[in-house]
Amino acid sequence: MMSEKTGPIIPPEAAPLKTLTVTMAVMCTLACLAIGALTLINRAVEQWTHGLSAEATVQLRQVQGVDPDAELQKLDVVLRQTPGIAAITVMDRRAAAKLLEPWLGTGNTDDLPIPRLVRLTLDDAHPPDLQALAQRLEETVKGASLDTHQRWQAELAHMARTLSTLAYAILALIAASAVAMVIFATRTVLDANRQVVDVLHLVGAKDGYIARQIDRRFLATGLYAGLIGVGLALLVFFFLGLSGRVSGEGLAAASRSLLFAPPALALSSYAALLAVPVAATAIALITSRLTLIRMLRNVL
Amino acid sequence: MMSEKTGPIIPPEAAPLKTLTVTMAVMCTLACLAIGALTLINRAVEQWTHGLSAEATVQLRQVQGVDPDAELQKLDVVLRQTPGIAAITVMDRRAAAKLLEPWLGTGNTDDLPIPRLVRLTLDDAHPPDLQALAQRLEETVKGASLDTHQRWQAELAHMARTLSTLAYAILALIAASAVAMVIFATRTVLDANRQVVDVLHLVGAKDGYIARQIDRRFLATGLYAGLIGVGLALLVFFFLGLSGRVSGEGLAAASRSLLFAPPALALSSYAALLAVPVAATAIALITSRLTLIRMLRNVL
Amino acid sequence: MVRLDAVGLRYGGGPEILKDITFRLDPGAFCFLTGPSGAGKTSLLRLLFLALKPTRGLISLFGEDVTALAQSAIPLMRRRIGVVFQDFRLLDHLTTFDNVALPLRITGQRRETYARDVMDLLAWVGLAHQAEAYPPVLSGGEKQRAAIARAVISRPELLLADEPTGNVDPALARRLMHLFLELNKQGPTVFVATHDSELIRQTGAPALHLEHGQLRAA
Amino acid sequence: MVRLDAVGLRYGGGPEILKDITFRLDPGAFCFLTGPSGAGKTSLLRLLFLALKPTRGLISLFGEDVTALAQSAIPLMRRRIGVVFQDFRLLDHLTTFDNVALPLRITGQRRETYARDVMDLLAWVGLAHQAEAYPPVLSGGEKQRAAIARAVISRPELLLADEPTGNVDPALARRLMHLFLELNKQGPTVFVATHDSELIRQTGAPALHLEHGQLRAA
Ligand SMILES: Nc1ncnc2c1ncn2[C@@H]1O[C@H](COP(=O)(O)OP(=O)(O)OP(=O)(O)O)[C@@H](O)[C@H]1O
Ligand SMILES: Nc1ncnc2c1ncn2[C@@H]1O[C@H](COP(=O)(O)OP(=O)(O)OP(=O)(O)O)[C@@H](O)[C@H]1O
Ligand SMILES: [Mg+2]
Ligand SMILES: [Mg+2]
Repeated sequence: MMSEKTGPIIPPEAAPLKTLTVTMAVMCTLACLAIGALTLINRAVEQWTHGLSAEATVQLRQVQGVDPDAELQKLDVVLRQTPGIAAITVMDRRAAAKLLEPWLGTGNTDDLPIPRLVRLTLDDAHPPDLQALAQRLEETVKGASLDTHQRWQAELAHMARTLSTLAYAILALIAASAVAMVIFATRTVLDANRQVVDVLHLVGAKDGYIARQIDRRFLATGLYAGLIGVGLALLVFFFLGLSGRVSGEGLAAASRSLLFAPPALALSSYAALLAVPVAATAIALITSRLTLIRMLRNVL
Repeated sequence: MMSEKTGPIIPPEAAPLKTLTVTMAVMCTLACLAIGALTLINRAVEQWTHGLSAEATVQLRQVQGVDPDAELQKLDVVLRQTPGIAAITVMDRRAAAKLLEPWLGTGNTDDLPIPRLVRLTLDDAHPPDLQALAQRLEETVKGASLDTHQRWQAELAHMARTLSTLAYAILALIAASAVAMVIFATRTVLDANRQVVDVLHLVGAKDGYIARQIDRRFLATGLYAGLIGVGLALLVFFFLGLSGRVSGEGLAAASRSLLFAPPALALSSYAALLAVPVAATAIALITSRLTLIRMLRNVL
Repeated sequence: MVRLDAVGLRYGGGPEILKDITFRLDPGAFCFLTGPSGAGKTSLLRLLFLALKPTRGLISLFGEDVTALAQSAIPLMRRRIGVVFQDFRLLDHLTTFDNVALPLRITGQRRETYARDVMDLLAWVGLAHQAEAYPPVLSGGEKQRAAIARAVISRPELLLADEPTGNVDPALARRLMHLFLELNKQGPTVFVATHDSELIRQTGAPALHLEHGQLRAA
Repeated sequence: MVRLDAVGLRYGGGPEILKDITFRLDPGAFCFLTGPSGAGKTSLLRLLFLALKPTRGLISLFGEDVTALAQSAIPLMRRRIGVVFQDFRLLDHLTTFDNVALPLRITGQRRETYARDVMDLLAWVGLAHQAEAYPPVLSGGEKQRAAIARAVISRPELLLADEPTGNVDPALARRLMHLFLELNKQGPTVFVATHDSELIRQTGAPALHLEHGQLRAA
């Protein structure tokens, strides 16, 4: 007739912990979204700045009364003499015209004096002195100008910095409010069980023993909340990935690239996401334990 | 010696309510950010689509052996004959060249055969049959093509829809989790005060009386949380507004435009933000009252 | 006033605690209830203040059938009954004064109208100096006296007391019983569960004995 | 065993509840404590189980000065003392069995090692059939017996009991007092606060009387 199980020392019905689980799960979802955004921003910035700083473009406008092919020859000579340029690619008319398409339409562009574009691949280790090169080109080749993408780079860097700051601020806000919530929840649990704690003290239980009975729950809460949060965030990325057209750009493509990146990249982004439940568990456990020890010591 | 104040019938120390206040304040901040984003998106979409659908552009490429000015004359005649066009603006060479600047550089463009652009302002009420116009232009004017911006419009609309959906989804998520949190918090408060509620019942208090003692607190909680949330969100917008360059585009400018819009616009966006504390208060009050009434009825 | 007819009670699927209880209390009666620990005295009182529904049988209070009472009528019926709980059931966050005043306060009365009465009653039970103290700092006997004061403050028509003198010394117990008798003379019916046979003897009121679920005159 | 020397106690800024209390209990003693309600009996017992520090004076337990005890040594000292609280202090979410077993459980003992002892003790206090019941469904007397069982389960060297028979009938009270006497014969010192002068008379043990903050032999 007698049950063989002993009951838990702290009552199991823990509504404050349910509230905490829901809240922390939502927080974790948002943290994951912020981390996803950060990953995308960092990855994009890396690609852009790498691509941009490793490249420059020379533009050769047609000047009335000057033979473009002769100028192109001169340009070629100058570039080959410049140290630090790894490769020189002369874009053909079609490629150049394609870049102008938004402005000129897709019609026949044969009869237009499209400027010639020469793409320079720079030697990463020993980049050339671009300013000197620009001056030299201006002096020697008619209609040539060097575009180092530096303005673009500055713009992009500024935008990326703003977005990263925002993402980090959101992460900090979330972490801080998680700590606050765990403190409040610990207090609530302790207040709700003040009588139980009193009795445990009076029959000779040590503070550490009582704290262990309680913060076990917070460990579970943090872990659950974190896992639910990651799951929800992955769902969000997945549906965002579905929502756009398959070949599309922007949010949808970005979400897809997060989910289905090449193994090395995927590993790092999934690791970043899995840091969320780990952090949630750690925050829940450490915060509640510190709060408990401090509060229990204040009771005689 | 005797104090003249009667104590509150439900104990005032309400840790679950503090947790709820913090949580709901964070939720409200996020809701305000989402609403801000929605406002910006809607306003931008309105401007774009209004601007785009009220406009079309005719592009007149230079064709070898054809006098561009004569073709421009022909174009003008055709356009004037078409009903539904409110105004015709021929962009001068400089304006057209400016649009091509990213490609051609800022140098001397006099010697380039820049295509001529003619901007059409359409009659909103009776728009012209753009398809027929396009065909007619192709037949009569050499090198002319009509750009109705329709592809752009579709792209923009799609992006805006995705973003709006995301924002609404976030708002729904926030509202749903707020309801869940209020329910849990109400249960916690009721559980923590089960003995008090029992005694009140036993001395003859009615359910409504008991519920009023409790949900008063939730009203205050919802209101505080909402106001804190709006305040935090305004701070975020303010700092975002500061972060960008004064003449810059993007996030910073957008935040500034939210904060310092012309009176009519500002009114609507501030009203949308103030809906947040109202909604938070309503959610807190109604949810807790319904939960209370249901739970109190289940106690004999 | 109080009429029980073949009342039976079991908790959940357990044994029948009360079997075929039939008795009546006339208006103005004063009656004790005795019986060994666990006999069901508290359960019987719980039936009378509507904290419990009988498994079978009929209970009527003030001439009304309790089992047929609408949910919304229960609070009003409870206001006509004063109860001293065996475990006191004071609210820890209210002062002794506020605890005693609770039955008046929940009917919407204002402090000014009842402050005098409450203080007089506290003085009678010897708690005037503890009016502003909170229950956790009261001694066991002081809590019990506060619980008694709360039960009688609203001048109920029926007063139920469950072991109201278990935590006070014999002299104080007699004093409290005197309060009940005084009150009883002014009209209310009084029904007191107690283990204290000495007190029953001194009071000289009739007693019912509850054992094995059956009630008989002691 | 227990030695108090010129102990005084006041709560906060209130009056002095205990004044110059000086007494000792020898190992193996059995002693009652009486006094009117609010005299300070519970306060005195609280001093003895370290729930309260005296305002002045010296308390020593088992030969150790309690006021000089390190915070971390308090739990170990408390495990040598069994207490029956006036208000029981059972944990509502644990069964009677688990409540009684609590002092053993918090020392890390496993259920197998104590299950027999606990059931035997529950049978002695007449609660074997309620082993799986939770305190909220116990009668007042059953709770009191569970509280007594919890106080004695760990065979404490000092047993403090605060009004341990206020909720049981006289026959059961004698039976419980018999348990205390049995236990006392095996070594422990027993100190019982009670209002029941009949019980003191029957037991024939010495009694101390507390009134106006002063202790004297009754
Ligand atoms: N809510 C409940 N659920 C199940 N059993 C209950 C409940 N309340 C009481 N009991 C059981 O019913 C029996 C009678 O309890 P009750 O409290 O009426 O006894 P009592 O006569 O008041 O005893 P005492 O003198 O010890 O207070 C006891 O065995 C008790 O365990
Ligand atoms: N924590 C506290 N703070 C302030 N005053 C207290 C506190 N605990 C008890 N008192 C007061 O100290 C006095 C003695 O209380 P105590 O509980 O020791 O009395 P007692 O002798 O056990 O009485 P009883 O027989 O009624 O249980 C009472 O007046 C009580 O109000
Ligand atoms: Mg009882
Ligand atoms: Mg006491």
